[in-house]
Amino acid sequence: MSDSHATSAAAPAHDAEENKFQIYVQIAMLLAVITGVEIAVIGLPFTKWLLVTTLVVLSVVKFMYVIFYFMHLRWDKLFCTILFFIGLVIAGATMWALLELFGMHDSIPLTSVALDAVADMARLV
Amino acid sequence: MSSSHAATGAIDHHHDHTTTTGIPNKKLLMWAFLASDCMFFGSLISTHLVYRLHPPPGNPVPREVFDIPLTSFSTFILLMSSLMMALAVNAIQKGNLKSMRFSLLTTIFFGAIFLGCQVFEFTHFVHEKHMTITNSILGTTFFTLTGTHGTHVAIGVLWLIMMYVRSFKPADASAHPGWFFRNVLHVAAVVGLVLTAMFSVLALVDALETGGGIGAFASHNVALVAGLVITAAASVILARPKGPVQFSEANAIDVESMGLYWHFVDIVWIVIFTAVYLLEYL
Amino acid sequence: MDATVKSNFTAKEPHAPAKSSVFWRPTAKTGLISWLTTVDHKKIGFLYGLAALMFFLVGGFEALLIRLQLMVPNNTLLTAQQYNVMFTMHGTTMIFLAVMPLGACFFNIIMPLQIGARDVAFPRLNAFSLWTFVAGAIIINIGWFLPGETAPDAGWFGYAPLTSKAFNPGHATDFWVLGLQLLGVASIAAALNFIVTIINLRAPGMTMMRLPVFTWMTLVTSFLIILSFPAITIALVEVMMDRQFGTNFFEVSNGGMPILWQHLFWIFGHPEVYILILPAMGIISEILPTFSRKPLFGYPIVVFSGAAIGFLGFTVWSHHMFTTGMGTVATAAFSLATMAIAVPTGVKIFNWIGTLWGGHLKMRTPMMFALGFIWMFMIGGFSGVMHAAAPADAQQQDSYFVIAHFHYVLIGGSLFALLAGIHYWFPLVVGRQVSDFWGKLSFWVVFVGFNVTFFPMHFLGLNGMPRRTFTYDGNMGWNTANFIATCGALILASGIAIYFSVMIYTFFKGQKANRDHWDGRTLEWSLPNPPPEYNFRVIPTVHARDAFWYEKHHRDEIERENAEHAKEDEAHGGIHMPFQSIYPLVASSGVLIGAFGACYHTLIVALIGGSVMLSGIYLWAMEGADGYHIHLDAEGNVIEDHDAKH
Amino acid sequence: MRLNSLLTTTARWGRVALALGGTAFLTGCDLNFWRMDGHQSTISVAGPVAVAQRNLFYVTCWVTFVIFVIVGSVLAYATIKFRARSESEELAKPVEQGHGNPLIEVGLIGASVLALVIIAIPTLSAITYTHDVPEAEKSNAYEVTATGYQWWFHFEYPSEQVPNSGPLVVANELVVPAGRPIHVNLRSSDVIHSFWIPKLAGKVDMIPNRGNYLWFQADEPGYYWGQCAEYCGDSHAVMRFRVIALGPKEFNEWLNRQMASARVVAPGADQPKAHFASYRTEFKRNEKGWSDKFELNPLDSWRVHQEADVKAEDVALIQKGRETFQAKTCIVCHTVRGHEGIGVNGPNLTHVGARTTIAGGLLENNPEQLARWLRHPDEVKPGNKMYHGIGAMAGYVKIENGKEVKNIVLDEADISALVAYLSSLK
Ligand code: HEA
Ligand code: HEA
Ligand code: HEC
Ligand code: CUA
Ligand SMILES: [Cu+2]
Repeated sequence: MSDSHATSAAAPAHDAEENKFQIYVQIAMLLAVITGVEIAVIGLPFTKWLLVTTLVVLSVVKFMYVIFYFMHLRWDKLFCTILFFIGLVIAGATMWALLELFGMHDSIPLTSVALDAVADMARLV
Repeated sequence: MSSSHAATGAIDHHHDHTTTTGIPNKKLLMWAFLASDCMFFGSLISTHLVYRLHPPPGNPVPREVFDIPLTSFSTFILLMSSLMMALAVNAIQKGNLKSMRFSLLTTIFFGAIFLGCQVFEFTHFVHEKHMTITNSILGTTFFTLTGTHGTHVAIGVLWLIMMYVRSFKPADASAHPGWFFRNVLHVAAVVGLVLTAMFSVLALVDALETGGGIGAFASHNVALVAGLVITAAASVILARPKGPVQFSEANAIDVESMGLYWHFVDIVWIVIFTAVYLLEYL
Repeated sequence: MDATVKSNFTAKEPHAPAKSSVFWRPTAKTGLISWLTTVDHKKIGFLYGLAALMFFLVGGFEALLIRLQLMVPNNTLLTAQQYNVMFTMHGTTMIFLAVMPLGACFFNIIMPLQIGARDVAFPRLNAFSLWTFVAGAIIINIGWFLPGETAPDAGWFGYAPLTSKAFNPGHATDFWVLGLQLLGVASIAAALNFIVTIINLRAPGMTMMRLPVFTWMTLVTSFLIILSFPAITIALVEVMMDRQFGTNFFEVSNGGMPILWQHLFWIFGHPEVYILILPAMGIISEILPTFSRKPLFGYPIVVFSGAAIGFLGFTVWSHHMFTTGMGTVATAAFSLATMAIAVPTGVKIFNWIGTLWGGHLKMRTPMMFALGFIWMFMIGGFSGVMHAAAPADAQQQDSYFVIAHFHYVLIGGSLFALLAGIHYWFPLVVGRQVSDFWGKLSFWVVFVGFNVTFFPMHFLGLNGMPRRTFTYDGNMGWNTANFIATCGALILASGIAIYFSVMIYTFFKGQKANRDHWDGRTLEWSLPNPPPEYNFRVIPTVHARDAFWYEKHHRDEIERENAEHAKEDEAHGGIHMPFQSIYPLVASSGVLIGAFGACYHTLIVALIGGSVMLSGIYLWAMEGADGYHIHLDAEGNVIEDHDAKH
Repeated sequence: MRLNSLLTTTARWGRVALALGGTAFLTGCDLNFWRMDGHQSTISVAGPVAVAQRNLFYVTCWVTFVIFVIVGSVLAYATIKFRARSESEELAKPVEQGHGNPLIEVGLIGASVLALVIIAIPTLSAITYTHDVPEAEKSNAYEVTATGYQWWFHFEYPSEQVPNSGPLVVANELVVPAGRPIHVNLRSSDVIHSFWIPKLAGKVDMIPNRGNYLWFQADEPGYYWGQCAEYCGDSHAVMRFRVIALGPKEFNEWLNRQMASARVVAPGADQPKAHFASYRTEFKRNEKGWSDKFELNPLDSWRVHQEADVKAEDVALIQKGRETFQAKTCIVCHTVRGHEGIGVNGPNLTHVGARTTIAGGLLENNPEQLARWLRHPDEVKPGNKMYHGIGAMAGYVKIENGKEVKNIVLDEADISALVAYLSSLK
C-alpha cells in the first residue's frame, strides 16, 4: 500500500505536501461520518452477525485511515508498516485465540453456569 | 537533527540520510513502541471481552449503564483532536511555527474535553448507575480498560503541553539565563489552565443540570474561576516570545513521533468504542 | 528522548559551543560518577553483567539450599515457608535477574560492535533501562531485608488467586508484582533501543543478511520482549489492582476467573523462555564458526529458523496449561503447535553440526561449552517434545520431570552458552586471556555436576515426585535420586566456583591478550582490546558476511577505504560522542521510590517517586541529546576533544 | 606443574566421590531408582488412562531416543574427526568457506516433520481417549466430586444421598469401585489445586470458578497414593490423599457403613483399658508419620481399619472425648454426622476412624499420630487452617488486635479423650 510512495517520495513530495491539509480535513470528515454510521447501524433491525460484521469492517476502515493517513504510513518507508503490523497481527491473533478459548464450553465459569442453565431452559421452552 | 540538510535546502521528512534505512530513529522507536502497545491494549481489551462472554449473575447490564450520546460525542472529539494533531505535524514540517502552536493548543483542548467527558462518565456511572470498580466484574474491567486509555490520553496531553512550551525555548539559551525556569513555569501554567478549565466545565455542567445556572456555578466555585483566570493570564504572558526561538522545521520529527502516539491512542479508542460500547447494543 | 547519535557527527557545527547554567554535564571518565552517569553501551553492558553474575550466585545459593533440604526425606533444614520463598526467589532471580540481564549485557556490549556502530541509538534511554532494571531487582529482593516481611513466595509464575490479598496478606507479593513490573519497563525500553539500533545504525554495507547471527538473535529477542512483556504487564496490573483497590479480576465471588492469569502469564511466559534461549543460540552461532574456522553452515536458514522460533513462540503458550481442562480441541491445537517448534530448532542443531563438519576444531574453553550446549540442549529439547504430547504431560506437569526439562534447556542451554560467551569475549572486553586449563577444568566439573544433578530428576518426575514440595516421605522411592541430585548440585557449585575464581583472577591478574584473540570473523574483533570509548576509529564498510574475516583477507582495499573515511569524518568535525547524563538515574530512582510507595500503598511516597521520575524525564528532555567531538591521530589516540553544542 | 595440580585435583575429587558414594551406601540408598516403581509411579500403572498416557510417553521417548542416537553420533563423529590435534593444525589454512547445502537442509526438515507425525498421531488419539469416559462406558461410570481445600481434599458422592443430609461426604480418602470408570468433578474452594493419582491417571487442576473433570479406572482393587500437584501455599507439599479401589461387594459394604451416622459406643461394655501410656509425645519437625508395617500390604491395613476393636475401647474416655469435641469448639469446623459436629470448613470426621490416614494423607491414622496432630497441627502442617482458623472462624489461635492469641488449648487428658473418640468413629 505504501511502498510505491516510499520509493518515489522525494520527487512528488511537494504536491503531496500542498494537498495534505485538504486530505486531512477530508479524512477527518469521513471518520466522523463513519462514526455516525456506526451509531446508526446498531439501531437497525438486521441479524446480529451482519451488524457485527458491519461494525467490525467500519472500525477497521477507520483504523486503517488513521494509521495510513494521519500517521503517514502511506508516505513512509514500508518498514514502518511492517514493524507496526507485526505487533498488530500478533496482538490481534492472540486476542482472537483468547476469545476462542474462553468461548469454549469447557471455559464457562461456574459463576455463570447457573445463568446458562436458565438460558438453556428458556430456549427449550 | 537534520542540520546537514540545511546546506541542501529543504528537509526531506521521509528520508533521514543519517540512518541505515532512512527512517529517523525516533520514528522507528515510536512505531516499535506502538507495536508493543498493541499487545498491551490487546491484553486489556481481551480481559474485558473475556469477562463479557460469561457475565456472572448480578453483573450490571452494560446497555443500561452506558450513555451512547456522550460516548459518541467524546469519540468525535478525539477524532477531531487527531485531525488537529495531523495539522500540527503538517505545519511544522513546513516550518510554520505559529500554525503548529495553534494546532497543538487545539489538540490539547480537544484532549482535555475528552478527559473531562471521561471524568464525567465515571462519576456518573459510580453515582447514578452504582457501578464501581469493586462491586462487579463489569465495573472492574470497564474502568480499568477505559481508565488506562484515559491515562494514555493524559500522558499525551502532558506531552503536548511540554512540546508546545518547548517551542518557546530561545535559540540562544545563554543570552536568556532564566529561560529554564520560565519554561517550567509555563508548563505549570498550561497544565493548571487545562485542569481548572476541565473542572470548571464539569462544575458548570453540574450546576446547569441541578438547575442552579451560571450564577450558582460562579458563586460555588470561586477558587476554580480565579484559578482559571490566573493560569490563563500566566499562560498568555509566558507565551510572549523573547527573540528568536530554537524550535524549527528540524524538530518536526519530535512533533511527528508525538503525533504517532496521539493517533495511536485515538485508534485504540476506535476499537474500544466498537468493542466495548457499540457491540453491547446489538 | 535522544536524537540519533550519528546525525550529529556528519554535521558541521552549526554554532559555537554554549554552556547552559541549568544542566550539569558530568565529564568524569573514571570513578563512581562516571559509572552512574555513563551512556556508553560498553560500560552499561558491563554493569548489567556484574549485576547478573551477582544475582546468579544468589540464585545458585538459593538452589543449593533447595537441594540440601531435599537431600534426604523429611529434612528440617528449611521450614515450609522458607522453602517456598527459596524456589520462588530462585526461579525469579535466575530468570529475570541473572539470565535475562546477562543476555542484555551481551546485547549491549557486543551487538553495536558487531554492526559497526559507535553506540546504541538512544544512549540515555539505555542508561535508564539499566537503572530501572536495578530498581526492579531491589524491589523484588527488598523483602529479605525488611523486618516482618518475607521475600515473595507464590512461585515464579504466581498463579492467581494464591497471589491475592486473601491468601497472601503480607507485602511479599506486592514486591514481586511491582518488581517484575519495573523489570518489564526496563526490558521493553532496552529492547526498543536495540531494535532501532540494529535496524538503523548498521555500518555501510551491513545488510540484514550480513548481520552476524548473534545480532540477528538480539533483534528477534528484542521483538519477543516488546511483544510479550505487555501481556505480563497487564496481568500484573490486574493483580495489583485486586490487591490494592479491591477489584475483581481474580476474585471468584464476583465472577473473576483465575484461569485468566494463567493465559496472560504464559502468553508472556513462553516467549520469555525463548528470550532466554535465542541469545544463547546466537552466541553458539558465533563461537562454532570461529573455532571451526569455517563460516556458519546455512546462514540464511539459521537466521530464518531463529525468527520462526520467535514467531511460533507466540502460538504455544497453553502447553503450560495442558492440565487446566481446556478441552480436546484447544489441547490438540496447542500440542501440535508446540511440536512444530522442534523443526526450526532442529534446523539450528543440524546447521551447527554442519558448521563443525570439515573444519579445524580448536578445542578451547568456549568451544567446549558450545559443544556441551548442543548436547545438553538437545536432551532438554527432547524432554520438551515429551511434554508437548499433552496426555503424557498430564503425568509430567508440575513434577520433577518438568524441573529436569527446563534445567536442561536453561542451564545446559542458556547458561552454558552464556558461560561460553563470557569466555569468548573476555579477551576483547577485558583485554586479558583466560587460562585454558582452568577454563576446561571448570567446564568439565560443571558439565558432570550438571548432569548428575538433573538427569536423575527425570526419573524422580516419572516416579511421581511433584515439584515445589519442601519435604517428602522416605517410602516413595525418591530417596536415592534426590540424594544423587544434591551431590550433583554440590559438584556443580564447585564447578561454578572454579569458573568464577578463574574469571576474577584473570580480570585482575591475567595475561594480556593480543588483538583478535581467537582469529575472529565478526567486526568486534577488529577493535583493540579493550575497545576504546568511541569503538571504531573509522566506521567500517562491510563487504561480506563475516565482515572482519573478509577484511583480514583484503587488507589493502580496506586500508585505503578507511583512510578515505577517516578524512571525511575529520572534515565533518571529528567523532561525535554523546554527553554523559545523570537524568536517567534520577528518573529510575523516582521509579524505585514510587514502586516502593505503591507496595505499601502509601500515596505520598508514590507521589514523591512519581514527581522525581517526571522531573528526571523533563530535565532529560530539556538537556537535549548533545555531545562533543573528539579527534584522533593515526594510532587512535585522542588528540583533541572539545565540547560542542548541537 | 599443571599435570601435578591436575593429579591432585583428580585425587581430591576421587576421594569426595568415594566419600559420597560411601555415605549413600551407608544411608541405605538402593541404586535402582530408574526402576520407577514407587507408590506414585507413572510407569508401573494400574488403569487404562494411566496406561494410555504411559504408552504415549514411551512413543515420545523412543522416537526422540532414536533421533538422539543418530544426531548424537554424527555430532560425536564430527567432533572427534575434525578436531585440531596440534597447534599447527589449528593454524592451518582455513578450509574452503562453504555456506550450506539446501538439499540436506530440506531432507532433515522432512525427517523431523516425519518424526513429529509419528508422535502426533498417538497424541491426538490419546487426547480424545483420556479426556472423558468413553461413550460406550458412560452408563457404567461412577461419579464423584472432589474439592480442593488448603490443604486437604473433600469428596462427595452425588449418587449416594444420605437421608436428611445430602450427598455422602468423606475426606482425604476416596473409595471407588474397581473395574468401573470413575468420573471425577474437580472443584476448588480457595486456590488452585491439582488432583493427581499417578498410578491411575494424570492430573487435572482444580481451579476456582471452573468446572473441570477427569476420569480414571482402577483395574484391580488396590490402594493408591495421590498428591496435590499445583503449588497452593505453605503446606502444598503435604497435601496428599489416597484412593482405595474395591471390588463391587466390598465397595457396597463400605458404602453402607459410610451412609450410616457416626457410631455410638454402647455404654456398659468391658473394663476400660488405659492404652495411651506408651505413646511418644515428642516428634521432630517433618518427622515421617508412617510405620513400615503399613507398607507391606496397605489394602489389608485399610481393611483392618474398617472394624472397631471393641475389646480395646475405653467407653468412658470416648464419651469424654465426645464432650471435649464439643467443648473445645471442634464442632464448629467438623461434621460428625449424627453427633454434635456440624461444621463444614474442615474435613468430615463422621467415619474418621475408618481411614488409614489423617491430616490429608500425611500421617498414619493411629493414636500416636492422631495425638501428634491434635497437639501441634501447625508443626505437622505449616500454616494449616485448623491451627490458624479460617477467616473469622478461630482455630487453635486467633488474631486479636493484630496479635495472635491462643484459642483452643488442649491438655494431654483432652488429647487422649479426643483420640479415643475420633478413633472410635469407624
Ligand atoms: C530456555 C528455555 C526453554 C526452551 C528453549 C524450551 C523449549 C521447549 N519446551 Fe520448555 N519449558 C521451559 C523452558 C524452555 N523450554 C521452562 C522454564 C518450563 C517450565 C516453566 C515452569 O513451569 O516453571 C518449560 C515447560 C515446558 C512445558 C510445560 C510442561 C508442564 O509444565 O507441563 C512444555 C510442554 O509442552 C515445554 C515444551 C517445550 C518444547 C517443545 C520446547 C522446544 O523448543 C524444544 C525444541 C528442541 C528440540 C526438539 C531438540 C533439537 C531438535 C532436533 C535434534 C530435531 C529433531 C527432533 C524432533 C523431530 C523431535 N516446556
Ligand atoms: C536460568 C534459570 C535457572 C538456573 C540457572 C537454575 C539453576 C539451578 N536450579 Fe533451578 N529453577 C529455575 C531456574 C533455574 N535454575 C526455575 C525457573 C525454577 C522453578 C521455580 C518455581 O517453581 O517457581 C527452578 C526450580 C528449581 C528446583 C525445584 C524446586 C522445587 O520445585 O521445589 C530445583 C531443585 O533441585 C532447582 C535446582 C537448581 C540447581 C541445583 C541449580 C544450579 O545450576 C545452580 C548452580 C549455581 C550455583 C550453585 C551457584 C554457586 C554459588 C557459590 C559457589 C557460592 C554462593 C555464594 C554466595 C551466594 C555469596 N531449581
Ligand atoms: C478453624 C476450624 C477448625 C477447628 C476449630 C478444628 N479443626 Fe480440625 N481440621 C480443620 C481443618 C481445616 C483440617 C484439615 C487440615 C489439613 O489437613 O490441612 C482439620 C483436620 C482435622 C483432622 C484430620 C482429618 C483428616 O481426615 O485428615 C482431625 C482428626 C481434626 N481436624 C480434629 C479436630 C479436633 C479434635 C478439633 C478440636 C480440638 C478440631 N479439629 C478443631 C479445621 C478445624
Ligand atoms: Cu493443593 Cu498443592
Ligand atoms: Cu513453554
